[in-house]
Amino acid sequence: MDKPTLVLGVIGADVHAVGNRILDYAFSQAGFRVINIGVLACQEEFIDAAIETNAQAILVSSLYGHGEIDCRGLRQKCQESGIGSILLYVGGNLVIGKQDFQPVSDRFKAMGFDRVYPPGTMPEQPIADLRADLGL
Amino acid sequence: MDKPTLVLGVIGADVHAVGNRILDYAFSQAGFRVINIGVLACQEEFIDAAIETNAQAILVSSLYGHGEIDCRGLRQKCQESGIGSILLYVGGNLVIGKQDFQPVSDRFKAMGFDRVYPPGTMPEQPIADLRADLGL
Amino acid sequence: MELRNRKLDAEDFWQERKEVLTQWASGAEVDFDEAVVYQKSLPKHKIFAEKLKLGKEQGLTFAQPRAGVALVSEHIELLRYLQDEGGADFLPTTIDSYTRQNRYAEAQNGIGESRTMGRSMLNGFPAVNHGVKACRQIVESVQLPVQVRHGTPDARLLAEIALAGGFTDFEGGGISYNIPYAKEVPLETTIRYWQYVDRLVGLYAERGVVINREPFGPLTGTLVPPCISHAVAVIEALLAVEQGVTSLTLGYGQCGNLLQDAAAVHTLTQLAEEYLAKLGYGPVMLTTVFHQWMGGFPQDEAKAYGVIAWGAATAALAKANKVIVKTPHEALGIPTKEANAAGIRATKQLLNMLKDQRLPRTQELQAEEDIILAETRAILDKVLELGEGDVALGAVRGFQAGIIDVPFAPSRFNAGKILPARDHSGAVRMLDFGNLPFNNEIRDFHRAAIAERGKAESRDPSFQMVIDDIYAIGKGMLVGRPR
Amino acid sequence: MELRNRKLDAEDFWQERKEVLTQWASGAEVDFDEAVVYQKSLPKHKIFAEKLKLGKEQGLTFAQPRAGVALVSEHIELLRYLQDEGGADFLPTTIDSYTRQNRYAEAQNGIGESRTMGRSMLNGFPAVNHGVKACRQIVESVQLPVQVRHGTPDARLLAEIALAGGFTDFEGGGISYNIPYAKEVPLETTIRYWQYVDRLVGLYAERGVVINREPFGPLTGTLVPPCISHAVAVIEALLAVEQGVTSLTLGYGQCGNLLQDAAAVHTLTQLAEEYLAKLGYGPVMLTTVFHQWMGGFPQDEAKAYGVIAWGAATAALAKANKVIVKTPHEALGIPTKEANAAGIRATKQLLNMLKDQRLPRTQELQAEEDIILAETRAILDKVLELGEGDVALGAVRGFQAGIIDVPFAPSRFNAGKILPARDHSGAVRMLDFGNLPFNNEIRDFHRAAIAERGKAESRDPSFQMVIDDIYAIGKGMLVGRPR
Ligand code: B12
Ligand code: B12
Repeated sequence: MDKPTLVLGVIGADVHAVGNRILDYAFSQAGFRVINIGVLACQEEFIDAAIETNAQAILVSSLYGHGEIDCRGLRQKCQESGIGSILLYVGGNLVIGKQDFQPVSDRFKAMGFDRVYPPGTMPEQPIADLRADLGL
Repeated sequence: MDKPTLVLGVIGADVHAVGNRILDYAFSQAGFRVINIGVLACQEEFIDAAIETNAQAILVSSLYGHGEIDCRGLRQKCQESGIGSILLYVGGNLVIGKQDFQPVSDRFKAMGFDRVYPPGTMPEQPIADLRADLGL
Repeated sequence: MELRNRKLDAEDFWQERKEVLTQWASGAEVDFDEAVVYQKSLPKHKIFAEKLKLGKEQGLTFAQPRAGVALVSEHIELLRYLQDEGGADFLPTTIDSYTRQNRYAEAQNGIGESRTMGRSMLNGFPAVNHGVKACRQIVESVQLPVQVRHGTPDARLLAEIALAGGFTDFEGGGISYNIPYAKEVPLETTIRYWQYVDRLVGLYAERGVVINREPFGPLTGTLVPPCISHAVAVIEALLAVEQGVTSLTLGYGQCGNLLQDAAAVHTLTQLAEEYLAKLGYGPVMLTTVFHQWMGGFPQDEAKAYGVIAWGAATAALAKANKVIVKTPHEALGIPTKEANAAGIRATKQLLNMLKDQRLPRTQELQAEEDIILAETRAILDKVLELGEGDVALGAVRGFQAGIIDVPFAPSRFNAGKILPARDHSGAVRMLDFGNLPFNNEIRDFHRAAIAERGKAESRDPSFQMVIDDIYAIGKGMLVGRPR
Repeated sequence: MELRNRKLDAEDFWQERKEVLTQWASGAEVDFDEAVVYQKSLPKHKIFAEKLKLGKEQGLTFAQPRAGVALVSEHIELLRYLQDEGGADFLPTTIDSYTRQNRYAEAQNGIGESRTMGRSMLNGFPAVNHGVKACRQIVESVQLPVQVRHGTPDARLLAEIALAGGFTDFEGGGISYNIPYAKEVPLETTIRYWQYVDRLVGLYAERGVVINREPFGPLTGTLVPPCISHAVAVIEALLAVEQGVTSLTLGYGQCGNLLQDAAAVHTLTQLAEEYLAKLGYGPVMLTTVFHQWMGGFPQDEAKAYGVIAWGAATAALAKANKVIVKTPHEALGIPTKEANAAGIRATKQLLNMLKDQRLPRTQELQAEEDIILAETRAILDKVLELGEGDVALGAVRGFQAGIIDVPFAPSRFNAGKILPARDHSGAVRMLDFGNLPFNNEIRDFHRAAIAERGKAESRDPSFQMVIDDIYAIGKGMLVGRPR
């Protein structure tokens, strides 16, 4: 069986590269094919990469606080591009300031994300989740 | 005119001696006659010293947290001993734990103290107050 | 009977013990043989001396909070919280001030009031009133070694109950729990009381139960020069070992200048070993405990964290075996369990980050060590001379003569003549030597250090400088500069 | 036109300027002559360079927070709070990330959203959108010097507006605001943009207005070895001075090991002076800024205070001229003003307590300084060689060749080949040298240091070690020990 494929990137005008580098390494080690589009990635780049590589999931990072603005409409664009049901995960420091995580998670779920991760998530968690969601 | 006299001491099973030493020095420098009965002083010692020296004020310190228990009834004892209207000041870390000061102050005023001082009071404040209260 | 540093006579001890155990009802619960069995049943990870030894071998600095409330279940909840949420390495049981003065009736009253008011009306845990079983309940409810911390001039009954209760470490000493904690109790009396406590620990040791003993290093916590607290620590070590104590943690309270503090930690066990050997005692297990700044704290919690962290950093760099942790509530009142745990976590962050870093040995550090060594030896040698070779007698006569003198102590058996003040870099020096038996070299060193500061501040050294230093850390500085 | 480290031609500059000022409407507000008059009207205590000079003379370490929100009045309120409640010595205006990418339309959108939502939806202050008058309003509303802090590869318009707006210090540089902050922007381009900024500062200087410039020292903030950030700092100093900059603060991000960090601070201006002299530049005013740990923080606030305090202590002991302060909210999000002020107060407690203490000079410290000097010189000499004596060209070619290489940088113009890891005592060493031009002596030193750690951890050094180190401080340690 082919390795399951995921697209990884940091959205918007965000340049935080360290977590991205670690997620790349950890998901690769865990047996996934990682298409890493890196930092400063716009929604279109995520979608194009997913279509090109026939990916099963898109993992969006946002650290710098503009996550809410940057992520809006991503699910719609996926639908318009014909990959409407692709798994969408998002994590990092999604909003500005120290906020309760539950409402933040709810807001991002309402935007169409399947899973939303709080600051400081270690790779083990999303790796296990992705395996579960893909039925591996 | 004679120097105004005050009795200074630390009440109860309390041994905190540093603030007492500084208050002694500061009030003496400010022109008061200071009768310092030191730490581990019981209510009777305060009253006896005040009567003996014909003092105008009693300054009670309580640092260690048992102030509420230790200070109860002091005003009554003063009244019983015939110095019912002597000025009673109290200061230090009067209660156990970090508490709002206003209710603490109210409780001690209700016990009959004329002035109640929060933790970290510098000597300048009570010196000015005592001068005012004694009409100096 | 005149005081001597000599192992208490067995007959006398057991006689005295009967009387001690009747001081409060709970004394009846104590059964030495049964207590030895109980102590032996404790797992290794709950035994202070065992964990200290392990840490010493591995070069670790352990963190321990202070904590105690009036009621048993609340106290257990508190300790568990400090263990689980604070990440403490050792746990305390801090005793309330009535118990410390043997006022058990008032303590009982405080227990009652606490039940009524729904909050602790005592500033610690009244272990004597609660008794042996309650102590064991505590020990059994947590996973770490627990120590009794107090300030009790006459702690004989407290020790009986605490050790039978499964505590494996007991703080205090005949000097360190008198001079800063009492006003009218003669030193002879408390040294004699503590011979009892140490002898009790010795009896446990003879039965194979090692209880660690910890003289209270910081004394009044306020600008105590290292040589003073070191002299007291060494004397109490000598007194304890004579009674059969085999494991000792010697303490020192942070002064704030990194070099002086590191030098103090380094020289503490060195001096104890030196005098133990000199007086013919065999080797015992010695460790050090560093107390984060024990004087007035800043009220602002952020600033308090700064002070706490500096204490932690110094402990780690000086490689103390244990550090006693302050809390962000220090200036205001007994901390909530949350504030207490926060103090531990801030401390442990530093301990972990600095675990493998050490302060390089330098001339400056050596110089600080040398001066502490010279000063402490001067005091101790004079004490032994006054005591005609007997350190118990020497201690009493030494305090009488002001040969040892603790600044700001409430006791009238303390001369109270020396005046400490910081030098320009914040090290605690002496402005007035009182009767300390220092030679001219040492005196000149202190005078020069304080003169340098006076010059920098354009003022003559005086009591005002001392006052400024007392307030300084609370006001966000180390050296109390002119206002 | 090929890139050269040569003062921009006046004609070209003014030509380019016209174009820059049309990039956003607010550019029209800028009038250089009027701006010079405005800058000259500022009182001394609001001028960065003046206060830095004073502090340098007195051996002080100043504290400065980061802070910026979307709307003018909220931003002013924030700065006033940090001044009054935090006790900051210098104030910042941190610019939002859209502005940093010159996406002024999106920034405008963020301003709108912030008004609607009643909370800042931008992670900083969009100075270009708000324009010159708003900047002056800020400067006039506070009593301290204010600096623009950002991360903008093309900061030409931002600089025009900020300097006309009365800010007296401007952070950044052609390398330090490219490599960690951009992905696709060639280094030639940003160095050229920053020649413009430096030339603008030079023009102010020629008119008697000293604007301080501060290259961004920490780069990616994550395990950056001192020689890398020092090399970048020196290159940016050379580039700035060529354009007429007369006052520079060079930066370094804390790594966590006291000796390495102190050595880094000590060598930073030494190296800059050395290379400035070598390339024939006259003396300029050089100061240092130490950034409290710039990598991942612990989420727990008490632990965060520990990290903050250790940064403050190191800055004070190393005698940095300024320290940039983190907050107890660091791991979670942009801090509230309360958390920000608390970080400053904790920091200042330490700065004050350690003001008059210094780290003694030792062999160990000297050895750390020597290795940083040797490494940085190796890089810089190779850069100059590659650039045929021209440092601008050399920088571009050096990055191309991996002669300078920043770990974890997002830019594709950075080789990304070196791998840093901590040694046993937490100093940042190199696990993989990439193409760094190091001789065998230096390489052996690093290999030995990392091997020692590997041995202590019974594992072969690998990328896993690097990952463990990245997480370590966030998890309460310094060295990422095997889990
Ligand atoms: C030094 C110290 C000690 C030393 C005291 C040495 C000695 N013999 O003097 C030692 C180590 C022995 C000690 C012991 C204990 N301490 Co203590 N100690 C302190 C500490 C750190 C500083 C006190 C000090 O010297 N301050 C400097 C002087 C100059 O200030 P001051 O005492 O506050 O006095 C000034 C003002 O308050 C004011 N003032 C005081 N009284 C009065 C009265 C009047 C009328 C007026 C106008 C003004 C006034 O003027 C003074 C001069 O400016 C404080 C915490 C702090 N403040 O940081 C805790 C503190 C007072 N201690 C405390 C406790 C609980 C104890 C112990 C029970 C031990 C324990 N559980 O840890 C024992 C009690 C012993 C006993 N029986 O009393 C608590 C009290 C808690 C509470 N109220 O909720 C405190 C607040 C610490 C804490 N947060 O837990 N302590
Ligand atoms: C290092 C750092 C920087 C470096 C980045 C260097 C680089 N190019 O990578 C520099 C200094 C350049 C920088 C710049 C800025 N930063 Co920054 N930075 C940090 C810091 C300290 C650490 C980030 C890091 O590397 N962590 C280590 C890695 C391993 O963890 P991670 O990134 O969190 O990723 C892990 C998890 O979150 C998770 N994860 C991440 N994404 C995803 C996605 C999915 C799907 C899943 C499942 C999991 C997941 O897995 C990762 C691996 O465990 C954080 C604060 C912190 N965390 O302590 C601030 C922080 C992220 N930065 C912040 C800000 C605001 C900025 C700036 C705007 C500057 C400023 N105002 O101070 C600029 C923005 C630049 C830009 N345009 O993006 C804020 C964001 C605020 C917010 N969200 O409210 C933070 C939180 C600091 C703060 N409290 O203010 N920063």
